[in-house]
Amino acid sequence: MGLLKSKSFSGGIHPPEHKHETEKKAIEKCPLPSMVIIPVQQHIGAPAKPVVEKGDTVLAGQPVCESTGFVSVPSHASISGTVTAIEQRPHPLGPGVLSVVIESDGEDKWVPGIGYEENYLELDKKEMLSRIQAAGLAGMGGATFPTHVKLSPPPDKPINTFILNGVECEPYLTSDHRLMLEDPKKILLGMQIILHLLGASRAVIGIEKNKSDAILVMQRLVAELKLPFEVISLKVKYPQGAEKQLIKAVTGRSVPSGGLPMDVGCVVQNVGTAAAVFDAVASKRPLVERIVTVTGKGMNETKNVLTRIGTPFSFLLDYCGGIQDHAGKIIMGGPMMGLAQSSMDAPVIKGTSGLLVLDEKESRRCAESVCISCARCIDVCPMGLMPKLLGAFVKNDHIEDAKNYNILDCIECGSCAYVCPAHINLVHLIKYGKMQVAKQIKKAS
Amino acid sequence: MEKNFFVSSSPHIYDQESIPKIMYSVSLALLPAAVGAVYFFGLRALYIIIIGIVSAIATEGILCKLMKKPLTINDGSALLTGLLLAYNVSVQVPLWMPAVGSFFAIAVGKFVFGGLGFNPMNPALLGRAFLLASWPTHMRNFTGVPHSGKISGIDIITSPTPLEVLKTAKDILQNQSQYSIEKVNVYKQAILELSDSIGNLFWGNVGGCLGETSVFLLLIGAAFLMYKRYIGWKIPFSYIGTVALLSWVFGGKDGLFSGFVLFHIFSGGLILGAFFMATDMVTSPVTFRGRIFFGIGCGIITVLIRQIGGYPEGVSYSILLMNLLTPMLDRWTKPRVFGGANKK
Amino acid sequence: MSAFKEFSKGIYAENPVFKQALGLCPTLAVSNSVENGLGMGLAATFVLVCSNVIISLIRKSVPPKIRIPIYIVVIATFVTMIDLSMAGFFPALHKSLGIFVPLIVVNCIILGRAEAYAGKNNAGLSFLDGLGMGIGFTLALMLLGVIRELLGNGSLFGLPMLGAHFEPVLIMILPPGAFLTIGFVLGFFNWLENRRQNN
Amino acid sequence: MKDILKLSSILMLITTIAATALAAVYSVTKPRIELKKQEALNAAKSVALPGADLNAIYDVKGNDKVLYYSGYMDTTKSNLVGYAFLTSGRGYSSDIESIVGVDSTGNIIGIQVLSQTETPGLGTRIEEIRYGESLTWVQKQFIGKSAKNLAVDKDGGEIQSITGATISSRAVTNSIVAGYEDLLKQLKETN
Amino acid sequence: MELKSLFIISIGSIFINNFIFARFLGICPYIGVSKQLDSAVGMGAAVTFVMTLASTVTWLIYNYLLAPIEANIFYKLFSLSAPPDLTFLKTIAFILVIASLVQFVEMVIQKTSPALYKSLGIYLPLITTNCAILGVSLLNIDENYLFIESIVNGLSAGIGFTIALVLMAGIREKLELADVPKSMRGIPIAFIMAGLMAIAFLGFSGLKL
Ligand SMILES: Cc1cc2nc3c(=O)[nH]c(=O)nc-3n(C[C@H](O)[C@H](O)[C@H](O)COP(=O)(O)O)c2cc1C
Ligand SMILES: Cc1cc2nc3c(=O)[nH]c(=O)nc-3n(C[C@H](O)[C@H](O)[C@H](O)COP(=O)(O)O)c2cc1C
Ligand SMILES: Cc1cc2nc3c(=O)[nH]c(=O)nc-3n(C[C@H](O)[C@H](O)[C@H](O)COP(=O)(O)O)c2cc1C
Ligand SMILES: Cc1cc2nc3c(=O)[nH]c(=O)nc-3n(C[C@H](O)[C@H](O)[C@H](O)CO)c2cc1C
Ligand code: SF4
Ligand code: SF4
Ligand code: SF4
Ligand code: SF4
Ligand code: FES
Repeated sequence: MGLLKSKSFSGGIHPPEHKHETEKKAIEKCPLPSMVIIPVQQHIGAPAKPVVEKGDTVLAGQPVCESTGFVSVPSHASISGTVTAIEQRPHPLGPGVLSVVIESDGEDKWVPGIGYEENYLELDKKEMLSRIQAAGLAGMGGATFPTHVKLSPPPDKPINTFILNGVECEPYLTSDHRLMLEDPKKILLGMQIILHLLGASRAVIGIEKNKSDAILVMQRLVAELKLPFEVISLKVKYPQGAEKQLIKAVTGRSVPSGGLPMDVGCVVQNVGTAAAVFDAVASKRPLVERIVTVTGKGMNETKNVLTRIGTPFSFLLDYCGGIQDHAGKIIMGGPMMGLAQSSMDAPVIKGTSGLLVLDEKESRRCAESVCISCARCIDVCPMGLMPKLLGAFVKNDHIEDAKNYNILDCIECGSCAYVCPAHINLVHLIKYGKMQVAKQIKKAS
Repeated sequence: MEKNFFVSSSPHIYDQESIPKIMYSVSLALLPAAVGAVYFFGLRALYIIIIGIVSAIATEGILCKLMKKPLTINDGSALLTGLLLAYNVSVQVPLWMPAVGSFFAIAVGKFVFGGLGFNPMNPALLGRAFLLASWPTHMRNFTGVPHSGKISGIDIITSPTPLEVLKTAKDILQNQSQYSIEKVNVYKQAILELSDSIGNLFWGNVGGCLGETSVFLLLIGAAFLMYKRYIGWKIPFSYIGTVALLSWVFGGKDGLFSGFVLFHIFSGGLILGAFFMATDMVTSPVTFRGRIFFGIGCGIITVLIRQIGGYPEGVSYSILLMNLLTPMLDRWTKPRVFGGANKK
Repeated sequence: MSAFKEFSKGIYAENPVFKQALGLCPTLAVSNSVENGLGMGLAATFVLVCSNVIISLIRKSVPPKIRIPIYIVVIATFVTMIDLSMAGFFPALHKSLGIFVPLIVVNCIILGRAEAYAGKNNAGLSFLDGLGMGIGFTLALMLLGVIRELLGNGSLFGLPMLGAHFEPVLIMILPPGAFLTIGFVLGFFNWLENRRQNN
Repeated sequence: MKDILKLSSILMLITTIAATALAAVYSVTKPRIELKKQEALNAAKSVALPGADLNAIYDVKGNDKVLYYSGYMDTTKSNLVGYAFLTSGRGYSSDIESIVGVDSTGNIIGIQVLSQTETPGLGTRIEEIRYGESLTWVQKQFIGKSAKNLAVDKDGGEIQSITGATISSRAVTNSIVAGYEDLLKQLKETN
Repeated sequence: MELKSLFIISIGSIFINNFIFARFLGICPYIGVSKQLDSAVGMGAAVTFVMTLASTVTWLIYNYLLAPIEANIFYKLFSLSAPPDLTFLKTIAFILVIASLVQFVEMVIQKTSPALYKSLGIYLPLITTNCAILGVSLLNIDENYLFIESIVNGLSAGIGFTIALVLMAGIREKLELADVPKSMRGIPIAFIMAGLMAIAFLGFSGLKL
């Protein structure tokens, strides 16, 4: 392992950052929406079960659905008011998902029992984890994996390194950046809890070089609080924030194909998750709000907004001056991995880091032509795959070949499709191929 | 009013490249050499280039129409193939030859495989090899006089190209007893002059195919393409490096390690081939190591054919032969998947 | 009627070269001129007809286990006969066909017909089958020969056809020309077939 | 075991029949083949030594190998026409073998290529008779020239090589020179 | 017999007079078994093996049983007046020997190495009637090769065949993903490809070793 390589990974791309639109904009608090939609599934794992009924009145922070297993988390009412419906509602990730709809009473009354407890660090580990689960924490870096699961690694997989993911390599998004600037202490204290839970010896905060102010703030505060954390500045390259690439950059270890970070003794959490862990453990505060970057050429105003989970996109967009007439595409998340929305009715969920509105011109993709084997996609793939071949295999229904060429290792980062001069939508093909492979595997077992 | 938003799979942003942009840039990069060709060989060079291009584009267009396929003549690849084909013939070929060559390149070299992106071998070089095998007399007629009047770049011999002079000289000097004294002396002199003619080789004032003579003009284009990252360093450098090494070792008339490296690099179609033809994306490997091996393979075959082949020209055949190996190279050099040994 | 069919099927519908892709090596090797093609075709036809007839005559007394070796011996016998006769009577042709005359022994068509037809049918039909297949093979060779010799040498049967200004496409009589020609001819027949099916 | 015995005897029987049939055919064709070979050689000899009586062309042998032929006008062996020798040179893709006749002063009086498998249309043109002519390229180029200092034009000689087939042309030319030198040596030794 | 001449024979048979691209021998398996790389490698290995073996055995048969030379066994055995000329049995003898050889090899492999049998064995019956095998045996005789030269020639011809087959298989697997016109798919495009490969192999023609 060369020394120079230690701070990054191989492959990757440099899309225009578009961070300047919002990176200097302080987080604004969004007014309460008149209605929120809380989907029972906002995380990877088993969906939660509703525990309220239509007509019930609920308080902010009150669970509206409960977890149905270990890999599952509850969701909470994010405002006080009346449950007006429990039905299929649009969801950012796709068609209807069972959701609890709450009409606001405008008072924002909270459940009792939330509040800072001085000696939270003395709590039992078990209690900490159950508080984290009860608070409904699912990773806020986008993948929304239940946090308490990640933080209770099996005994045969000791964790020695914890990495705080402050990379935010997706273009446009600045919510993590702002959080690091405006509430660094919460993040670090959350990180302290996580470290305590994992028993890891090394704690690293990874931040891309382009957020030098955040690096500075973090370094200063770490020193001030005398915490044993390293702050590492990373090369600006997409997808630096992807878990495996981040671990590689920080520790030099490669998560094995098909494996998990814990296989190499690492756990990665997003800065937002760390802050939420602090709230959950120290104040028993459930996860009912998050920071969303609203940005893009199609917006009238761009902002970083602290908003309640369940807030319909339309409300949030209106708060930012509404979309422009020539808006063409609304994306939940960043432009590289985010999901295009067919309507503005879906709500903000725990994993919503941004809303990006592109104008019509940006939204159009030139027609696809044929692959000329330029190998750009291969050069940039951070997973060492051959996207060109995967795409061709999927197109020609050679699913077995696709599997042998490790299609399942694709992290869907989009780098390949970004660089393809033939405008082939490789990620779409690969996603479809992965589904076919999964089907095949299922059939086989 | 409901607005319909675009919905598509991620990613939602792209860089600004496109296939036509790449193809036209490569054509642009070849433009200086075209100007050079006209300067050195006269207007006939221009006719040949135009005929090559027009025939390539017309073939593609007509075949698209006949096969009821979307018209692809605007993607610039047919233009490039026609241009490169024209660069690969001597200025003295009859004017129908570039037309036939382009036709073969596009129709047989590319179209029967499904068109752009699917052809396993370099179409322009196939066109050239087809012409060479069909009408070798015309193809090897290098008596077209370049601007300065020195075909081989040296005074005393009016024989074809510098490489050919070298080849004949080697033959003659190795079997001196069979030839007359004057003959041997002329070629001894020729060898000496060849070493001094590097300047001519560099600027392109020698006999040869239209587009291959001027190292200088070709390098301008190559530099532009490298800057734009349309061609990488791996194939050209490993190719030229291998030729340099091997011709230093084996290329000399005084035994091992006496080859005159610069001469071998600057003569023949090496620069054109290494930068513009071996790098054709469709027909070269896609992996890092694959490209290095590809270049090395081209280099070895080039020197082999130059040294002991039937003619003093190895570049086109070496690239074609390595094209055949491309799928295997890609297979053998599959990139290492992140965090895993390759399955299978 | 059916006898005619047994004969004619080999010529187009089941042409050994174009429809069954058999006997490819001699097809490619000797189709560089019409004359070679014709000579080779007739030699193969002779072997095909004779071996078909003999095999169908002895088919009932041949133990199945050593069927193939016996067929091979029969075929090889006729091949050697034609080989020797050609050497005696047409030395020039014999020379230009080279080892492809003895190689008729392993020509997939001949053993193929022995197995698929002569081993199961009576001598009369086997004769017709062999003749039809042989003629089909000969015609295929000649078709390729015509294309290749005309383009590659500007001549047919050695007689100049295309005038003094025609510059022969040398590659057509070189190995690549053989592959390319048969490739395109096969493609053309496929195309005809596809068109017929579509109508 | 019995089975195998039975099968092999059947096979043996068939093979024997076949071998017998072939032997019969061979006995008929062998003389013909020999004859044809002889005819071809004779034809070549008379091309190489025009004017010599076929019956008066004698093999001069050494170590059981024909070294050269000497040809006379008639069987009285009084009027020497010249000598013919076989020679071969490495062409483009084959060894080009030819028979060359020279008179006593070393002038070539006849020549014929006996075997070569050069590229059709290129190297094979050494044997080709151009449309409207009666001599092959080799005959046109070499007859009447001295077999001594021969060289193709590319090598500064007067033999016009076939364009696109210099290698084949050179092979023939150089093989004549070498063959002639050899002949002179043999002549010295045998006489 | 110098090493150099063996080297020349070897390079000649692999590249210059490649069995597929220049001699047109073994075309049927070349077109038939080049669709997949795995089977191409298996076939290539089987052919190479049998070619080498056949070259060896047929050379011995020819020179000790058939040829009218002093070494002829019958000549010595029966103290004939002159060596018998049995060359007219060449074809029949060779093909029978090859056929039994293949059978024998198949049996041996099956008995000794089931794994090898699984990968090679299935190709063996296919090559009995492959003209490349008989072809190389006949060529060895035509070219007057000595014993070792024949073996080297057989081995090299097999290697040349394998190279051609493997290259083709690699390309054809890629062509599976290509948009080849309907009428040209399958065998026609394989022939076109073979033609283009033969064009590239012209580069080796005329090599002077
Ligand atoms: C099916 C599945 C099971 C997982 N199991 C665990 C686990 O047991 N322990 C853990 O620490 N993380 C686990 N993860 C979380 C991953 O390590 C990772 O953090 C998550 O997939 C999000 O990563 P990403 O945003 O880079 O895609 C799991 C993820 C998935 C999808
Ligand atoms: C291509 C790609 C880019 C990512 N970029 C980031 C990022 O910039 N910041 C981040 O926190 N997580 C990012 N993630 C998610 C991380 O892989 C990982 O899931 C997350 O850091 C785990 O923390 P969480 O469970 O707290 O969300 C990215 C994932 C992928 C696949
Ligand atoms: C397919 C092919 C076949 C060739 N066959 C011959 C040949 O039979 N005889 C020959 O002398 N040169 C042959 N050549 C070699 C070239 O024609 C070579 O350039 C030529 O011999 C050089 O002579 P020139 O100076 O007359 O052009 C062949 C070349 C190719 C591409
Ligand atoms: C860098 C580069 C080099 C190219 N070289 C060739 C070439 O040598 N011959 C050719 O026919 N096309 C060439 N092309 C054009 C194109 O790739 C070619 O037409 C395809 O091979 C046809 O499918 C080149 C394109 C690029 C981008
Ligand atoms: S989307 Fe998948 S295949 Fe494409 S670059 Fe990312 S990891 Fe590689
Ligand atoms: S980037 Fe696109 S065109 Fe280039 S190799 Fe990959 S898929 Fe093909
Ligand atoms: S879903 Fe995928 S495979 Fe199907 S047509 Fe669309 S891009 Fe092609
Ligand atoms: S085809 Fe691909 S993008 Fe579309 S729904 Fe299926 S997995 Fe998602
Ligand atoms: S004819 Fe040669 S392998 Fe079938």
